[in-house]
Amino acid sequence: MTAQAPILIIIIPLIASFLNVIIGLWRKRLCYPLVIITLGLSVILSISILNTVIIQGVIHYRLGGWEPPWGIEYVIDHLNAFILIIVSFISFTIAIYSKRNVEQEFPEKTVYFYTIYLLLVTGLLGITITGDVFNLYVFLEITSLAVYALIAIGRDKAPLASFNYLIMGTIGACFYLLGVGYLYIATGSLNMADLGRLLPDLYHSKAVLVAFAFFVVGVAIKMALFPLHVWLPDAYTYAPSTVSAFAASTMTKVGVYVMIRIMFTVFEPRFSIVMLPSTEILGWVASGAMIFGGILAIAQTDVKRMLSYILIAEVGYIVIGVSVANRMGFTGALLHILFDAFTMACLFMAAGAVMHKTGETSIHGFRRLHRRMPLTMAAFSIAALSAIGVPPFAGFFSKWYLVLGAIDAGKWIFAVLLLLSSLLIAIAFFRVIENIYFAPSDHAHNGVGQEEIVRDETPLSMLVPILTMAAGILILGFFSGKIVSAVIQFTVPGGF
Amino acid sequence: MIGRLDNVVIQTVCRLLIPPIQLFALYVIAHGHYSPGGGFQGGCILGASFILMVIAYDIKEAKRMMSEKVNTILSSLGVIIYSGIGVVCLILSANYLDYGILNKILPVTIAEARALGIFGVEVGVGITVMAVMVSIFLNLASGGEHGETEE
Amino acid sequence: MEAISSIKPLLAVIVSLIAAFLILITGERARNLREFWTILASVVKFAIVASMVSPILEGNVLEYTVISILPGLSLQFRVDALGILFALTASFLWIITSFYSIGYMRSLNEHAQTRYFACFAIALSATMGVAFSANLFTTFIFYEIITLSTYPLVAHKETSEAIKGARRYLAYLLGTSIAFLLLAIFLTYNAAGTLDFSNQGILAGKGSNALLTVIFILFMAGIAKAAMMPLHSWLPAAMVAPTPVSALLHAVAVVKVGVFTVIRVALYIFGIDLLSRLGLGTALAYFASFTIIAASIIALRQDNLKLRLAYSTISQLSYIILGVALLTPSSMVGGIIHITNHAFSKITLFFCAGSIYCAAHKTNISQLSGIGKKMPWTMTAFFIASLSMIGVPPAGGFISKWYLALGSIEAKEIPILAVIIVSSILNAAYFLPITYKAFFEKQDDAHHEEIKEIPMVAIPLMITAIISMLIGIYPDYFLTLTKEVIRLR
Amino acid sequence: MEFIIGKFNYWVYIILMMIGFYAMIAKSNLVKKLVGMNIFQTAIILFFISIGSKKGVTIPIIQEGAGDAVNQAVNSARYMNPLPHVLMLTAIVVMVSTFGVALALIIMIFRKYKTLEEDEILESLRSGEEN
Amino acid sequence: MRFLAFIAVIITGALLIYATVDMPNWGDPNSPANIHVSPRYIEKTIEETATPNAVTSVVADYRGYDTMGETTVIFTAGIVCILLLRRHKNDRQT
Repeated sequence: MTAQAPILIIIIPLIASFLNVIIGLWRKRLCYPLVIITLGLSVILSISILNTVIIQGVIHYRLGGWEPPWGIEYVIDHLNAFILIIVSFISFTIAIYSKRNVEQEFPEKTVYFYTIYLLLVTGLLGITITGDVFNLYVFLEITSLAVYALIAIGRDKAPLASFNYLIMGTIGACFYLLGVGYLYIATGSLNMADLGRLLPDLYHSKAVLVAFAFFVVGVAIKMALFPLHVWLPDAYTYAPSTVSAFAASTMTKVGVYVMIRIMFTVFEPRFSIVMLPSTEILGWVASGAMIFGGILAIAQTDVKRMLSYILIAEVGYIVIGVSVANRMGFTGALLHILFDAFTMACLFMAAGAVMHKTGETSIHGFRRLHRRMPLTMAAFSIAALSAIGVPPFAGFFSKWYLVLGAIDAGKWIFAVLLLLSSLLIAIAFFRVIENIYFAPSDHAHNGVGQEEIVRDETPLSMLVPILTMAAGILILGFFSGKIVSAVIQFTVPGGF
Repeated sequence: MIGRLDNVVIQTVCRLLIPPIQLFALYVIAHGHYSPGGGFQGGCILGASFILMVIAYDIKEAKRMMSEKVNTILSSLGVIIYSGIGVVCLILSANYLDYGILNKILPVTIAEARALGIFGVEVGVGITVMAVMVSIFLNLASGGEHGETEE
Repeated sequence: MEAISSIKPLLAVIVSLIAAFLILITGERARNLREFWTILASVVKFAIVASMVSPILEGNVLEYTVISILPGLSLQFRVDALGILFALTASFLWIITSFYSIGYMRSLNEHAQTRYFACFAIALSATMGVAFSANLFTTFIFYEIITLSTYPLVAHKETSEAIKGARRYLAYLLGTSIAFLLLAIFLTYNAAGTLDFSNQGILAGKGSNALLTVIFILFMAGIAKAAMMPLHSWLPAAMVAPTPVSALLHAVAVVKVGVFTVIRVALYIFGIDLLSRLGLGTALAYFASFTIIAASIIALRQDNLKLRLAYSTISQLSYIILGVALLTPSSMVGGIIHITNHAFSKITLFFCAGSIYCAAHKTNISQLSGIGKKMPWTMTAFFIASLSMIGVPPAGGFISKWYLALGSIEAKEIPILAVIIVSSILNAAYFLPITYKAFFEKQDDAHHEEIKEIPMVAIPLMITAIISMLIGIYPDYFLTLTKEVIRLR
Repeated sequence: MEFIIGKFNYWVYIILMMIGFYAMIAKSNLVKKLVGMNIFQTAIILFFISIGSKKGVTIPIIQEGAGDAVNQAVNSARYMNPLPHVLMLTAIVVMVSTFGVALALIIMIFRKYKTLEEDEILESLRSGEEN
Repeated sequence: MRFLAFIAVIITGALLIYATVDMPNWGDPNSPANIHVSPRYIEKTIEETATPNAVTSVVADYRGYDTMGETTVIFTAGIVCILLLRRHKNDRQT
């Protein structure tokens, strides 16, 4: 069982999505349980995989029994296993959440929605787990197609936003494919480990250089790194709540993962850091993202849109952590991938819950919601504080690592910018929180006034995932030390 | 969008053409081992034959022969065949998609088992490609109007 | 001095968190049960804290490591004399304040009382956390928790000016702590490689003078809770909060946490020798004395009673900083014991303001003519407390001012001595007229509405007033604790 | 000169790709964007295929011992490199699928705004916001 | 916008042309792409998979997993088109 776990975690959701269509034609009601069971299984599998990796070290799995580089190979080290757990757990939680949202927004499309959702999860897992650059491209395309569709069935402007995303995303994927081609023409191999062996002799070849450039740009588009983020705000604003929650919390993170893979596994840190100033450039771009995202977040009046800009800033944080290229910073980046996944999922899910109840997500629409849905709003506030980076919530601890990393690298300016953008995000969020808790109610204010607002909490199937995320944010931060010593310290690439 | 055009010539020609086209498609799928061809190519040709019929007659006609439901089932059936073969290999305690192991249940050598596995896979691919080509074409051509609203 | 491992500090922090949780789930339905949780938690907390005094007096410290968050950086508690002094004051006053605020909130039948009591409990546990924290990291975490948990209390009234006040409160406290304090902590960590408090200070010789000076300035700017000018204006803004909040949090807990952190940074991060070598102590002393005088002068011009008290708080806080900044033993004794003195007398004054508001709904000093006859107990307590503020023997304030004066002479800073005297005169100038007005002026307007003191509100303030007097008469208990702090140096 | 001639396959694909790329990001008509996308991807496919070619060889279908003499040495220099073809088979399929999805999106957009000119759509959106 | 696009195109093109300098000529039988991995496919295809058509054997066996992925892509596309375009009675009336 554990020997086959690496493939099972992919094909179980995959086959489930195929069966889902047929079952859906027969009994529509069975789709939801099927999805839940499948994703629950993948969570268990991912945990067992991480366990195996911690105990036995790196897992190699040969698909079709062909030895690399001729066949495709799965290589799972601590990094993949870490990301796998994040993706599978978040997808599981959001699948539970999705029920009421789907019933409300597009009841007649349930079957196909869940099929595509499973395919999306499969794609992300496949990207994360594979050890072959072209195989990664294939799963990247599965993911992209699925998410284009899921975004397009959203609210008013969604199809246009999705189309723009499709254009940008295709450019990104094609750039990635070009990068694969250039590496192939230079080395004749497609296997990441094999490439890692062959490339060092060719570091001065111009083809390899350009390949690297195309890889980074393509992936940067996929993970919405400023200034290539233009597709993101519209897409995540108009997408259905479930989709924006899932995409925001996992897709950008997986993009970062791919970038790390390319920069430090396919290429060596020696190449990405020393021979090219790539990390330097990335650092400045990312700090631009932090500031820009923070400022634009303040300018927004719609909460989901504001969250999208904050997501852009958060991607900036992670990339900063990678770009300072030392142990502290990298650790901070990975911790932030985990914590930010939780935070963003919680925020978007809470916003979706408000959408579900009130039908709008404008900041004004959040007025005095703490009486209507206290628990949801509490979760929202916790996640917001974590995103700002206030102790004792999770975000603080990862930012602590990030700033220390920037300082260790002697990049004081990055440290200062990190704190500055935290302030910007704080302003953005407290505009909302103030509305939630203290906005003067419209009617006479005499302590009795608000009692008229009946308590009308989010339905349980939505509330439980939100609270799970909030609890995770509350607790995980204190265990960051353990997480680092158990997993993350092994993911730091050599030469840091 | 595509209205009914009663043109006897076209319809007769299509009636004559479609069977050989489909036969050729099957040949392309089956003979992929020894000549250029395989699942995708054959599937595309097979799908094209149906599309030709839609053009010659109209969508109602096509749906009588190949309803939306059948289409969907076929498209997932093909992929299930593909991944199913992989799962069979898993059950026979080999790695995923390691067709060589099929010689445990088939009276052939490992190499031939692989050839058979390839064939089965190609068939699956062909089915999916054909079904999806048709369904995409129908959906695009009719703007989704024709799809029977499922209960 | 040896370190005893004990879980008591953690319990002292946790107990009111549990109380907050219970309060939240009890809610409006069973108000008495909810209030009972508050009282219970406060008593238990005080008991725990009191039980930790005796080992401290024997010269030990209690230590407890909760969890190691980063390598070499852990959530850790260490109880020493300074911390226990502060914790003792705060936790004892919480008991009294709980009774007081129950009476206050009910007599005004305020809204959202559940949120109020829950946030109160959280703020108190965070105060304990700061008092007991063993390193700057822990301090920072609880420092921020206090800011967040008091934000709802400041915005409690939910009127537009309450929201404005809360916004300013948050902007000052959160903004400065993230922008300056956190940066300073990072710089310290980078320079010293650790954040643990040590009696000798950890930064000595760990960086160029310029760097250390920058760090010190960042710290002083970052700890806005100490309300040193020019970062003081959040405190008057926070006066929109209900009076018990102003009383316990903005006269004792929050602001004292700021001062406490300043002391920690000055004595345990930098250390006396380093400060005197860099001449930062004197600079801080003069800065503080400027705040003392300026705040007092502003206080003279306030007609709103609570605002006047707020500005007096600002100036009194700077006494404590002044005492520590002079870096001489007796001045430090004066400063540290002033934490307790000021706590008791200032909370009394705020209680009086609240009691007047409850009974007569009056907020301005100009309206107070002749109220002394209607509320004798309240105004007597007010008088006693203001005596202690001014520093008239035998009231407690005298002790601290005496030691401060001694310290300033030891430090050969005669201007500081002058500052102390002048400010005492100013204190008299803005406190005594109130009492005079209350007792000896006829109430001008004709209509005499029925004003009677609410016992639930009046009794606590009598108690605090008496205690603030007692400290002056029998100062030994606190003096020994304070001397313990000094002895360890 | 040999540089130009010997690498003309790259020149062709670069020119094609630039045309497509420009159309993708500069054209305001959505369908033109798609056409550009197709040219773009086709250029990449051309590039890959041209990698695999060798001068004067045949397609990778082995003639030696089909059937009878299996273990007869095969000289790989006589056949084309099959791998790029395989990759492009995949890429073509991906391209077709993307194209189908894009067309579906375009139909949705057309249903909504009754036009496919980006600026007109934005115009209608703006006017929609005003009233 | 158009100007920006033009700049982007020029930069990309320049990068690509810059890269071609180090690339093998067209049809060079000794380019790494032709000698590292692929020969094994040609030489071993018959004895390992009994399939003379190397492309087929690579597509469906050596790299069969890619092919499954791409079949999934097609399947996805089909489902997506249904999901996006299918109209139903309720929203036909609107």
